[in-house]
Amino acid sequence: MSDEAFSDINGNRISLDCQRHSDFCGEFTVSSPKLSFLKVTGCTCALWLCAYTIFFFTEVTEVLSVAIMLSLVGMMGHLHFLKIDHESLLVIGSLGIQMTSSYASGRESTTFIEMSKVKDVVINEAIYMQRVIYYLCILLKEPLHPNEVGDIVPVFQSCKPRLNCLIEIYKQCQEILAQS
Amino acid sequence: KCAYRHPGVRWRKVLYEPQPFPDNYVDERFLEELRKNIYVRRYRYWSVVFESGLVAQQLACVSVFVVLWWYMDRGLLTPHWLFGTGLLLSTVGYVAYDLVDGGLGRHQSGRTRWADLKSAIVFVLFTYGFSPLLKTLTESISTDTIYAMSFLMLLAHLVFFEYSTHMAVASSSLSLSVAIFASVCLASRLPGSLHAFATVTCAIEVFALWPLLLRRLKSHVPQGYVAVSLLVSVASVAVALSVTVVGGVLLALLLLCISLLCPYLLICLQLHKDNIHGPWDEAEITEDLSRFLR
Amino acid sequence: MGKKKEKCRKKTLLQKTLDGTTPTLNNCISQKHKICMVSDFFYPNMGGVESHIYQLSQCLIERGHKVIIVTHAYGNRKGIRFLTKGLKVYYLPLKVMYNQSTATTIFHSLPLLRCIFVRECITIVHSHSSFSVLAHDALFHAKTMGLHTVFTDHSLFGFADVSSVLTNKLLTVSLCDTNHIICVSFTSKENTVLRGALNPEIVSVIPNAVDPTDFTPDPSRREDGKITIVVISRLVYRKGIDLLAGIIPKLCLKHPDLNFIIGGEGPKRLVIEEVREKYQLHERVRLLGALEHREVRNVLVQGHIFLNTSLTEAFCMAIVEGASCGLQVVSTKVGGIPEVLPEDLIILCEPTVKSLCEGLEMVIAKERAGNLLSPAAIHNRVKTLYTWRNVAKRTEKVYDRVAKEVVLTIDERLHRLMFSCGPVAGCIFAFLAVLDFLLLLLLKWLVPESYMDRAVDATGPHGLWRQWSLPRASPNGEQKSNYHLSHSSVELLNDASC
Amino acid sequence: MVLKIFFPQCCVQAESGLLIGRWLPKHNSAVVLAVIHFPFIPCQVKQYLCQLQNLIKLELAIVGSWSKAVKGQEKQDNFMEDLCTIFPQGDWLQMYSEKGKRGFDCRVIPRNGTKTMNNDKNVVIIHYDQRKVMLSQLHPADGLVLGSQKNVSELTMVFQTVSQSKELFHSDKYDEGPFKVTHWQSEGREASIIIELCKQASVPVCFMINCFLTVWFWMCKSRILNLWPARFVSSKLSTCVQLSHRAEQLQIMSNPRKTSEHLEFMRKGNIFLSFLIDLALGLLLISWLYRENCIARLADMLVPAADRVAEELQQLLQWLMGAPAGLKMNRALDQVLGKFFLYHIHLWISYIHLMSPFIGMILWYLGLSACLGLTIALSVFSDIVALLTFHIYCFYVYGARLYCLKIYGLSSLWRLFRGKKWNVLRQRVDSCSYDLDQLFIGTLLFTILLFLLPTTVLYYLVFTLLRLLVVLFQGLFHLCMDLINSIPLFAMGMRIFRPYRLAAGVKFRILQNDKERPLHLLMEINPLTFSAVLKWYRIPTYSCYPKDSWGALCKKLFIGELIYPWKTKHTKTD
Repeated sequence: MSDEAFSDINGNRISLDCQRHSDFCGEFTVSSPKLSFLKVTGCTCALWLCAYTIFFFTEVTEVLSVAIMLSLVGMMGHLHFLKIDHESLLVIGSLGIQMTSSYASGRESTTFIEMSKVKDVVINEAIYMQRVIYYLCILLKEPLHPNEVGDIVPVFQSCKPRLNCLIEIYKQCQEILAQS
Repeated sequence: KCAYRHPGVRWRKVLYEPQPFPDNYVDERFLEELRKNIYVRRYRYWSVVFESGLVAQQLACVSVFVVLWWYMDRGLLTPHWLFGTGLLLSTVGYVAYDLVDGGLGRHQSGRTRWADLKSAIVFVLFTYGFSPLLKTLTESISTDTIYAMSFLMLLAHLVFFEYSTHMAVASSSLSLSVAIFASVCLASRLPGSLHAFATVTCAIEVFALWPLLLRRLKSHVPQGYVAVSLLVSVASVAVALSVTVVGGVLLALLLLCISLLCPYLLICLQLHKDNIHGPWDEAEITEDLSRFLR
Repeated sequence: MGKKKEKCRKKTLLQKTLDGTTPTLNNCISQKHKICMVSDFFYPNMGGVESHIYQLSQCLIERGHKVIIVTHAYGNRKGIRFLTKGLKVYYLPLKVMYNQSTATTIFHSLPLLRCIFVRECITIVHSHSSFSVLAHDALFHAKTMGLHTVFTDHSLFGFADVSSVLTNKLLTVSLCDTNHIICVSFTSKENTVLRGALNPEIVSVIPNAVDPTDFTPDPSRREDGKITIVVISRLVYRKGIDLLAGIIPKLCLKHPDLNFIIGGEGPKRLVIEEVREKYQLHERVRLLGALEHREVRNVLVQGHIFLNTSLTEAFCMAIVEGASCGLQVVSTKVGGIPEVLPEDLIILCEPTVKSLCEGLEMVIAKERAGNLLSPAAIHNRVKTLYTWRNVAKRTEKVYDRVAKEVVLTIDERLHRLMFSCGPVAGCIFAFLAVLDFLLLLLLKWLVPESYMDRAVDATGPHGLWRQWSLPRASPNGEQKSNYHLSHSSVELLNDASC
Repeated sequence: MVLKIFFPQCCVQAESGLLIGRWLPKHNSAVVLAVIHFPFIPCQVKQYLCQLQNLIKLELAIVGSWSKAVKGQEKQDNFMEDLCTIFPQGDWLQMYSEKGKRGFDCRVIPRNGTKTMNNDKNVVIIHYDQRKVMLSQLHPADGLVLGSQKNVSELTMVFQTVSQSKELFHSDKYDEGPFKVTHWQSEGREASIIIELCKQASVPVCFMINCFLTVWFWMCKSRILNLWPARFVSSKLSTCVQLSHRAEQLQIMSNPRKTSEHLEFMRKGNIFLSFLIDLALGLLLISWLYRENCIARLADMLVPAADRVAEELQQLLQWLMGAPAGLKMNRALDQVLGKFFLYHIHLWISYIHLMSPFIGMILWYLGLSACLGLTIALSVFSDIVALLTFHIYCFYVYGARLYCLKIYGLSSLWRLFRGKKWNVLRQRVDSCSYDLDQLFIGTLLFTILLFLLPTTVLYYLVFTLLRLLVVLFQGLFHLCMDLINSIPLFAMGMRIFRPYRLAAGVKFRILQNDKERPLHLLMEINPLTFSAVLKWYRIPTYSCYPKDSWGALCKKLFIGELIYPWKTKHTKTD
């Protein structure tokens, strides 16, 4: 049970929480920073200001209501579909690996990969946007010939932790995989 | 300094044996194979003039054509007359064309008189058939547009004309078609369909047939060529003068400049040439390799 | 997400890192350099430059330097790959414009290159080939970032036509403030010095090399009773294929026992085919098409004579390979070719059909008389001449020298640009340099270097690769590393295509 | 290696007894299905097992013993150990829950009776909901076909085991047996009596439909309909296409065999629902149409509308024959084209007026087609539209052909103009030297075509725009039809009301962990996302939109190739 502070590739502070339920089962949760109040208020104010200016020139009251609706809906949408609050990786020895990413609205999307499909968990380098970053990923077996590497499933896609954080997780994953 | 650190050892421009010099050593024989201006050609003035005559020639032809069109536009010239004289001249030219080299060229190309007659008939018939259409072709387009277009086209004709056999931009077919395009444009401005017909035939004679004859003259009887081109230039200036004095003078000046001044400039500028040659130059293939394929 | 995925060789590296011996990431030792080779041309593309970069990097790694390679993406080969001995290659997703060289807007490659330079803590940027746009971009940015720069010119260029005038101006601009330039032959040095208006002191001559173990003679493969002439080159104008098309019928009509083997692909293949059809030489002139790198030797050893008809060459690797396979070399006397082989191993001719035919006639006569050098003898002569280890050693000297120099500060650089590359171009590029500098500042503000993870070294002083090869490495790791060595080298061979 | 025990939630409260289950030795896990309570007679248990085994083709076994927390723990304890000698197959699980503590312990006694106490650390007990697991259908992530993988993964095995052992669950806890068994009990059958009746009724209905269909298909196959024009027309009329599509679907739906395959079953359900919706909407439409006879009004509206369109077109043509938008066009050609098209419109109007008296009646009968479903009605309507705008289509075709011809001629003449020619063998442009007369005539024609081009282009442009308008209109109808045809309503409903039926996978939750007891996980079913549902169960339809991309469409428009609303053979190229 350790909880320490790391930063993601853009320098925002993120926190890593490693829980070892037993020596072949561990859960790693990386939680990205909360939605900054300033930013939200900024966006809303900007939107409303625009709406008000439009209203000022064209006396159409609908504009305002539409703007309010927009801001509300946008906020909802953002929380429900975009803003990921924390991502967690549950590794259960000889059973499988489960990736959960839970959104700010509480919505959770989960994928479970059986251990028989998993080849390995590794840290990769990749070119992402205009830079080169490290990322943790799960290598799957080629379904037909099992000692080939098939597909690659990147983990912690939304809050991209930096290398030192990844290494923490990587070490423990490797322990668990070695255990089973 | 490396030289006298290893007395006696002389630097050689080879890579295959280790030498006691640093890699960035610069010998005094560095760049000794550098050569300058080895391919400079010495021109003789009159020969250049002779060659450049063709340009002036073509310019003169164009101006003649334009002036003729202007005459017809003004109605100073009846299409029948133009067509008749054109026919006459071209038959004369045709005969001359064969006489110049004693039918040698015809023998080589193996082109029969029947073929010549056929193409002549084709020219005439097509032009005659299309002339009414030509007349109505561009009536909805403003005259200035037409003038501008034909001017550009004639310019293009002058640019792309094949003055000598190996030229980068030259393309005889393009220059010819451009000229015909221009002539059609101009013809469509004339009052009657017969005028159009006459103009286009005239264009064929001036732009397609005349250069053939001229080239042959140039290669076989140079004196004749000089005489003819002088004649044409003078004639063009004369007719131009009859239209506008300014234009005529300008044309005369232009012709003189092209045929006399430009060659002189070329020869002067030769002195200021400075290009570098050395072992790094890409060797160009001089001999004609296409014979292996033919 | 827009990730370019990479084959999974990273894992073992990190695994070793985490088993105790974590390498100290950002300490830059003075003797051992951290070198970044940049060029548009690299495997899977094939050619002189490509193999030069690859072999040089391998030898430098052997000598304990850290080397990475940056090139553009080839097809779906994007992202980061590891080759033999942990040689790390970045395949950047840049648009390819014209035969395999990327399109440039000078600036758009800065962010990625900066990221790479920083995370690999590069000290020396070494660009290759003046045709490669990426190489020039990298030079430009490296200077802006205050790194040492080295440039290797592999090609000759004339001064005659307009295009060469422009390209020479560009070269002048990009070389005027480069620390050191390497040329592959003295001719190439003279050419480069003239083109770049450079001080010859900062131009070193380091020839290419071939791996003699790859090119061993094997006379038994020759078809006896026949004389075979081998030509291996891209079938393009610069390689003088038109001359070849002239030579083939002349000689074939004269000598009924003469065969030609022609390896390589290109637009001029048409010409050769036409000749072959015209003279009914289908069974005597074999066109092999594009050759893979490993096939080259097997083709070479089938011949008696190696013919090279290039119209311009800085340093012809092909003739060295031919000679190394024990063939008698006949070549045109252009560019740096005279410097490459000693007189008794090569027959030099003028670049005309006539002269080349005479040269070949002479060799054929000798062959008939049997007083040519034996293949083994030729091989033994050649194999000591050019080795990659030697090249690496000499290149290392250049690096040492460069590392001692100081990089121009921005104002010095501007001054240099303005006053050594002509009034117009100088000012333009000075302006561009300023823009680049500003862009760099912006990037530093947007993505500070502290946000970038330092990459884990595979090669170099603390490279993990050599740590595996030590016996104390766990058998698991050992076996894995071996697996990767073999795997990647196999991959190399697969990618290699002539 | 960790031992995984899949334990049904319903058995947690069960009395002590024996665990019936299945070993999955390949994955080193055990699936517990039920608990047999004390007291029992071993031989009976054994034969009960045998019955079960040849009832459901699975090698079930007594995997271990289960003891509820009661007094006299240890006595029972070693009694349990003795049991393992009675039922000697595989390892022996010994599970016992204690008072107060939720979760329970487990000890594994390997087959060779040496007891190893330490290994109860690496045992995972995974609780699962028997009912959900039994009913759910696992969808493999990599789009393989259901249940056709080579190496069956662990979860699939578990799911199969549970779902195959339905019969075990049928045995009710109230009916008299030699002994009591605890497992999931269905509170009565899932479905009510009505469903049963429907099932019974469905067979004859299906049979009737089949007979009807056979007749229908026989009619379709008959000689007259397969003559060229008939077939061509029917392939172009969307009504016919839609009808045949529906017929095929009916055939699929109404084959009386019982569907075992999951996908097939879902398919039938989807088709059936889409049918129902279609019919319902159709009837709605009819009730609206025939209430205060909208039909008649529609008919009265239709003829004037067509007239109106024709007049508009006439005015448009008049405008084109003048100097439209100040464009300079060749007057002669303009006049010719304009007259031609005007005459065409005149023909068209007279044709309409010929038709006008019958239109009302025709519409009335056609309207009835809506009782076959909304889609049919829609397709009929789109066909009517197509027929009523036939003249626009004709104009478009003329314009396009003319334009195409011009463009082609110009492009080749342009090459001649530059002294080049298209080399067919090498697929490239070579330079070639033409004769004088060729060049001359070519240039003459080029000039003429060039000056005539703007006129043609204008006509082509205008009529293409009109055509596109019509196509767009029809496209909307086809879109609606396709929507109704293809949406898998049944699967959607199932996803909404019984999410566990369609499983994308599973997810685990940590129930309770303290270090000295085995780990308890809860296995829940991860339902399919809606997009995945669409992907899996979308009803295949004849796609009605042309296949080519926007770029290709623009290219076609530019070179004057004809475009159609329906999918034609040669548009599938890109």
